[in-house]
Amino acid sequence: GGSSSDTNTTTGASADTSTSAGSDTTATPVGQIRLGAPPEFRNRPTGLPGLRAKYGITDVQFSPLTIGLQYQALDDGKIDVADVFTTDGQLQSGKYVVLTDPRNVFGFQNLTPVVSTRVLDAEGPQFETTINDVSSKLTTEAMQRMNAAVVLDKQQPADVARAFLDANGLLRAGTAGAGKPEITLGTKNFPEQFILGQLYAQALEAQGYRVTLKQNIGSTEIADRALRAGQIDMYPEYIGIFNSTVAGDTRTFATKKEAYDAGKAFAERHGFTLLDLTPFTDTDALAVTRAYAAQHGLRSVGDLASASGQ
Amino acid sequence: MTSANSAQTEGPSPYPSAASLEFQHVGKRYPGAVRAAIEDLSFEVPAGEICVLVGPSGCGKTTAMRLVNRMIDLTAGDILLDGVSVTRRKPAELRREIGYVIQQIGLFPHQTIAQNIATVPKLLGWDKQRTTARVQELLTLVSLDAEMGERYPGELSGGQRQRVGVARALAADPPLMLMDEPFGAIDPINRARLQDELLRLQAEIRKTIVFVTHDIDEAIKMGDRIAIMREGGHLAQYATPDVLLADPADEFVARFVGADRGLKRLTLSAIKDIQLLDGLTARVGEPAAEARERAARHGSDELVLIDGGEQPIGRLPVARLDGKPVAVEDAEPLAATARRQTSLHDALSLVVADGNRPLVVVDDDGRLAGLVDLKLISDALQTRR
Amino acid sequence: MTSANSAQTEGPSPYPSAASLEFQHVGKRYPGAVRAAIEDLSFEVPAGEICVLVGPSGCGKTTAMRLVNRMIDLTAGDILLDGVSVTRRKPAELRREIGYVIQQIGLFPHQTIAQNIATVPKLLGWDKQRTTARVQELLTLVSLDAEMGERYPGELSGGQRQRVGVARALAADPPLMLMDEPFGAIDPINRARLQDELLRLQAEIRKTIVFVTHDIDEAIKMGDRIAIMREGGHLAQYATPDVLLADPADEFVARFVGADRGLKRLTLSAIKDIQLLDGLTARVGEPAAEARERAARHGSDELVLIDGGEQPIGRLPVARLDGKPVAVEDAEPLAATARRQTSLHDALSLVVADGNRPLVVVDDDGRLAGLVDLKLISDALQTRR
Amino acid sequence: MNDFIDAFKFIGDNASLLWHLTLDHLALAGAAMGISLLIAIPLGVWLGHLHRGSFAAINISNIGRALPSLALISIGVALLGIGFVNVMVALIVLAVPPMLTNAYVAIDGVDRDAVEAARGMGMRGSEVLWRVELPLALPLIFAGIRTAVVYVIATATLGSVAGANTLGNVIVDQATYRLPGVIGAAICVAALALVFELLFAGLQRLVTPRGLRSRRRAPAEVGPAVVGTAAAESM
Amino acid sequence: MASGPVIPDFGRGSSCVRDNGLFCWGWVKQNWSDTLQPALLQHILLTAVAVVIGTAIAFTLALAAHRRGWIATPVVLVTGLLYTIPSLALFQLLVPLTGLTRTTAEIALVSYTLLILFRNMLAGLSGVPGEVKDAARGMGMTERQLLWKVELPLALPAVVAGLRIATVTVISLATVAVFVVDEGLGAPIYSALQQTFKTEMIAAGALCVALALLADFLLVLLQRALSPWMRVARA
Ligand SMILES: Nc1ncnc2c1ncn2[C@@H]1O[C@H](COP(=O)(O)OP(=O)(O)OP(=O)(O)O)[C@@H](O)[C@H]1O
Ligand SMILES: Nc1ncnc2c1ncn2[C@@H]1O[C@H](COP(=O)(O)OP(=O)(O)OP(=O)(O)O)[C@@H](O)[C@H]1O
Ligand SMILES: [Mg+2]
Ligand SMILES: [Mg+2]
Repeated sequence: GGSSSDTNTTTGASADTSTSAGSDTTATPVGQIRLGAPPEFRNRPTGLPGLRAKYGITDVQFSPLTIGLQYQALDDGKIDVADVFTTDGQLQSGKYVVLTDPRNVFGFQNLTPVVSTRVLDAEGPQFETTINDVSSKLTTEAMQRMNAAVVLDKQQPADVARAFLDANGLLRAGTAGAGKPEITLGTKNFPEQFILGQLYAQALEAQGYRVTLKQNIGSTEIADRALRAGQIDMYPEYIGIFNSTVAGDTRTFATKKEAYDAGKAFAERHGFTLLDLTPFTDTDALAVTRAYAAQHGLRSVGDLASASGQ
Repeated sequence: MTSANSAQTEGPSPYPSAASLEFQHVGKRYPGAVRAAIEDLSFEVPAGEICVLVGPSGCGKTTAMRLVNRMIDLTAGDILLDGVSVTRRKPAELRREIGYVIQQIGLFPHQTIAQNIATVPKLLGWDKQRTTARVQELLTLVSLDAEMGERYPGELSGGQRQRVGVARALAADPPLMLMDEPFGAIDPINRARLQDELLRLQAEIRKTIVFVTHDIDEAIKMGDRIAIMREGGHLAQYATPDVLLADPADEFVARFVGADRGLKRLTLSAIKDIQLLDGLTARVGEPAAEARERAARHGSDELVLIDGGEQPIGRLPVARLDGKPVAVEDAEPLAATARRQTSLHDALSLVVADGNRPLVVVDDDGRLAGLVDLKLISDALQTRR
Repeated sequence: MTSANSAQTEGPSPYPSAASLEFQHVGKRYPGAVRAAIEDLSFEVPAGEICVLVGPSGCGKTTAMRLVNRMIDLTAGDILLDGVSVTRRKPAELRREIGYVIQQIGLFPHQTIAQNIATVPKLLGWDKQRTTARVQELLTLVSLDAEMGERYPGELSGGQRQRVGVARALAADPPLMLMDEPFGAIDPINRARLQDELLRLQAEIRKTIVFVTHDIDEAIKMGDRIAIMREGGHLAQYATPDVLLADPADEFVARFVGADRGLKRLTLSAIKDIQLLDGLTARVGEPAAEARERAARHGSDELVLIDGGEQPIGRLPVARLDGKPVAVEDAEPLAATARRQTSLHDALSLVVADGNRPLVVVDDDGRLAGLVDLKLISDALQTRR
Repeated sequence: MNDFIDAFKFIGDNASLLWHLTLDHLALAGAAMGISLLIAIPLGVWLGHLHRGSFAAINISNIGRALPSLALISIGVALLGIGFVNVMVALIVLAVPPMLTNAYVAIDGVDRDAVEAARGMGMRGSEVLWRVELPLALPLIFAGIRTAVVYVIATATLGSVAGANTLGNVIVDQATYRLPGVIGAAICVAALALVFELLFAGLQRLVTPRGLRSRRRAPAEVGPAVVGTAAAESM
Repeated sequence: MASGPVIPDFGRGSSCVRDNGLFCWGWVKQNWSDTLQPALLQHILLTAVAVVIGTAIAFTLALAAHRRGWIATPVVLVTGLLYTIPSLALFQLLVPLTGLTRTTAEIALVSYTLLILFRNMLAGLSGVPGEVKDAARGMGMTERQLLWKVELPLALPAVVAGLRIATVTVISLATVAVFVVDEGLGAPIYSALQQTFKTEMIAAGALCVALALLADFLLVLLQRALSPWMRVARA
């Protein structure tokens, strides 16, 4: 599965360092784990309950943080372990180690463009292809790098997207979109979404489609309402969130495919379509500082559990 | 006899318009009030006179006044302005034709003095230069320099504000002025000044003025006629100051005007209003016999010694007249002298202070005009019924 | 002779303490002011007397007063309280021993009348019941009923507040009271009432009082001594009201006390202060000859007819006395009668109003006390230098 | 509309979460208010007693209001890092001005005649302050406190974007709690603010000396004081 | 996968930006025209609209209350209630009714101006001395003339004072509007917060403060210009 390979790549980067770390320092035990995450992490299955169930991590001092502040908190030493997203640009800084999640607590959050089926038909097959071509290039590494460029280097999402599409030959001009109805593309309210919006929009425009981009329309629900209300024709959503929030289906899926199929099924019934998943998954993950990882010899969430004597 | 402030009703007036005012069985009960503030009030103010309403607090003075320009509406009777009922007029229009000065003045703090004065002319839609001309005229009238026009009320003294208040009320040359305790809030010294000023002004403009006060002395000083009111707007007496002081209608009025009403009455007239004693003089150098003989003829035991220029030198007791011709050193110096415009009140004061000896009166050029003695003064009081 | 408000300095006082006050070459220049508000002021107030500071606005009255209790500090000279320099005392302590009434009263709106009055006693740490006792005492003293004690200042009339202000200043029985235009803001009628009240009070408590006003009549009425001040705190004259009116030191004072100072002086004394004419009476039924003979003896052309009860019936012109015994119908009715406590000012008024004929004075029981004529009155003025 | 129904459902279901957040919320507000009181009231009273620094004292409240709470908190994050302390500091900065201004205006505005009389009767500076100025100024001072309390409780909500725990956590995290959650939390915050507003309104009436109750104080007067008093009584 | 993505160099930010320095001028210059300036303009627009509408409403209410006294109490109660609701909450409470639109933002902002403006306008109108009104009537002004020639001019200082407070308040609160519309200076502040990007927080925050202070200052000038007599009265 692409997703597992993705996780490997990330942690692979950290793995070698931690081996070296592990070789010369003997892991010292962690006391109570100071974990920072969005408030709801406390009660949602893909949060503390999951960690407790699958890794037996119980002794946690939990400090709720709004998204975006975890890295600051790690840097300030206010917390030891942060709940992050696997595609966060900050992870590119190399300051942090993402702990692998072999027991799959956090599920799958590969991205799928949600499109109103009606529009999809109107726009013709080329439309779908164009979008899927873009999606297929979006690996975790790529997404992290682009996020980093925007979040850390303050590059404009539009420029970043253009550069990426260009480098991957996705801007080659076409005429497929000529005369096709204009479509409205919405994105949710955080940087990764801005980038995605730009990626799809520019790729489409290159093919001659007329696209209006509505950035930052808000949370999943808002986006979902907007789509049903026809205010937007398409927006990029994460399969896990789609299932839980839009479809209200909170099962944990064994594989990425199961999750995707569940989502697709629901979508069909409600008049929209989920296009291909991206390689990258933007799941929650536990990250620690490189130093902390080295000190306690951490690679996976499991290590964390044992290191904290649990 | 004429009264000291009779100037108000003499000579040609530059202003044509002064209206007569008549209260006809006027009654006013405030909504929700148990008893009427004014029950049945009737009196008439001839055009061009000052009528002072005076009485204890709460007797209905302000009420009566505000009925005239319909700040409040009467509940009985009628009020005629130049024979026309005020109830027939639109309040706003009526008020523009009636000058109104309230105790707290109520200048507009956000407008310059000039703008304040120009209020009613503006309301009446006078054109610009007529208004400005009028404002200048009024400033001089109330003796404020034109420069003041640009100031704001906040920059004026209490007295100056009062004058502006009067000027503003006069702006449209109203035939009737209502003044509710216009000097109530001012200290005695400036108060007297403003009173004199208003009298001087009235001598010029000759308006019909209704003037409210609860100070009887102010009433006596200002009024051609005084309406003494008591609880419930009853008219205790309505008469000229002189009559009021001469014979008060009842106990209430008598107490209100004061035990010294006799002396107060004297403030109403001046030396010039009475016939002076003369002939009681001796010239320096004339034979003693002549002088003594002249004194005897007047049944007086002293003469006034005058010099060649008729200037009084001093008193000459007949006793001092021995054989020699009359000489300067025979005279005793004069304690005080009076002028023709000195009020009889002050004259009496001087006489009494000088042991009841006749008071020497001089003309403006300092020449002897005659003598005043106690008898003349009290006679004045007798004759003035 | 003694003055009408001499009561202030007679009889034993229930309150021991009254301090003498002395200004010694006092000077005060306000910081940043070009000229001194007070340049060189010296005068002395004997213990238990009322000293009135009077003068035009801005002459330094308030300043002089505030120097005493060190609300402001003097820049030259010294002020002695009972011979001790105030500069030697701590201001706060000094002020607790000096009653201070400011024009605006300045009651504490958040405290009841009782609490207001108790302020200084509390500061001095009096015990509870002594304080409450004192408060009751003071409420009666200024004639407010005890019930008032529980009210708040907001619930009192202006006049009542004034009294509370005085009571509060008196609370700790201070030997010295400072009163800055205490009645300045009150209408003439209530003002007179409060003045009389304060005089009555002073007759009891006999404090040393420094009283500021700019109304000369108030000064004359209230003061044992009057300090007339002019610009820059100069003392134009410092004397008893009588002397002040009798011979003003200069033109300024003369103008300030007014042209009718002679008459004003008469307000200072009452009929009881002078020797009345007697013997000028005729009894009903007595032989005409006797009466005529008695009149002739006094060189008078009329007598007062009295009945058996010594009650005056009327005037009896000698001319009316024919052969028959004196009869009631011979008498002319009396225009007016006076009582012993009538002031000479009012007496003169009555005499003059009655054509200078002698005024009949009766005792409280209505029996003839004697007669007052012009001569007696003006003699009173002569003798009082 | 049924969003609101869901909102109340949410409140019911998450009572304990909301309750804990409420406690955190109040802890934050309380801490900020406590410190602000210690700074603002003494300073304002002292300045007012001396009748000094009126310009500063009166205009500070407007400047204080000019500081956007969100901006302040974010700048706080930049300078102090995230969390309780930063937000508390921000809240203090916001709470001090209105209280300071009111305290100043209140004391400075005490009837000069009363103060004059007090001095004249031999009260020392401190006695004048305690026996006359403070009692008379108390209602207005309290108006300032009330203003600040409500303001702080309201603004604490934003604390959650800077890592402090408040009811705002729910409001700013729609992703998790969905719209009903957000609205539910909003309702709670509004209620909380209102409760305290009323509470302090009551207290204010309590501390008003009886002698003053009859004469009601105009909310704002023309003149420079307006900015002060109005400022004080608003927000 | 054979065709793994080619990842180009996206270009790096200045070192200051990369390690999130306190304040990076370079970034501000770079992003002025496409981030800060538009946000600033939007902010000004948001504020202006809110204040203008608020003034209109408050004015109408104030006039009504001035004529019929009883109106004042209910109005103060309602506007006071709106005022007490924390901005973050109010914005969210409106979402179900008016959605995530500019309208929502404006409604909330306007509702915050009402209390201040209404109270100051009314205070201004009822602050006109009785004797002045009496004199005006006595000189034959109609009620309408009295209102326009006397009462309103005299109320102006109080009104403008209210305007100052309202404007500054709105400028501050408009930042919170970001939770409903991605407009105004709140947007850069909030996104910076999410990325804990100090420069942007400080820059946007400072802009907001500056805007508020400037607006306040301009209104003071207006106040001066509109009430020349106040100066002399104070002098
Ligand atoms: N607006 C009003 N409503 C009810 N009663 C009133 C009103 N104005 C005056 N009164 C009552 O009418 C009576 C007369 O009042 P008015 O003001 O005319 O007396 P005044 O002679 O002017 O008293 P002052 O000398 O104190 O001005 C008083 O008893 C007063 O209480
Ligand atoms: N605090 C002050 N600072 C500077 N100058 C002052 C001060 N108080 C009074 N003056 C000046 O000192 C002089 C005397 O003032 P003071 O108040 O003693 O006069 P006053 O006789 O009490 O006047 P009024 O009768 O109006 O009360 C005046 O010229 C006044 O301007
Ligand atoms: Mg009246
Ligand atoms: Mg004075």
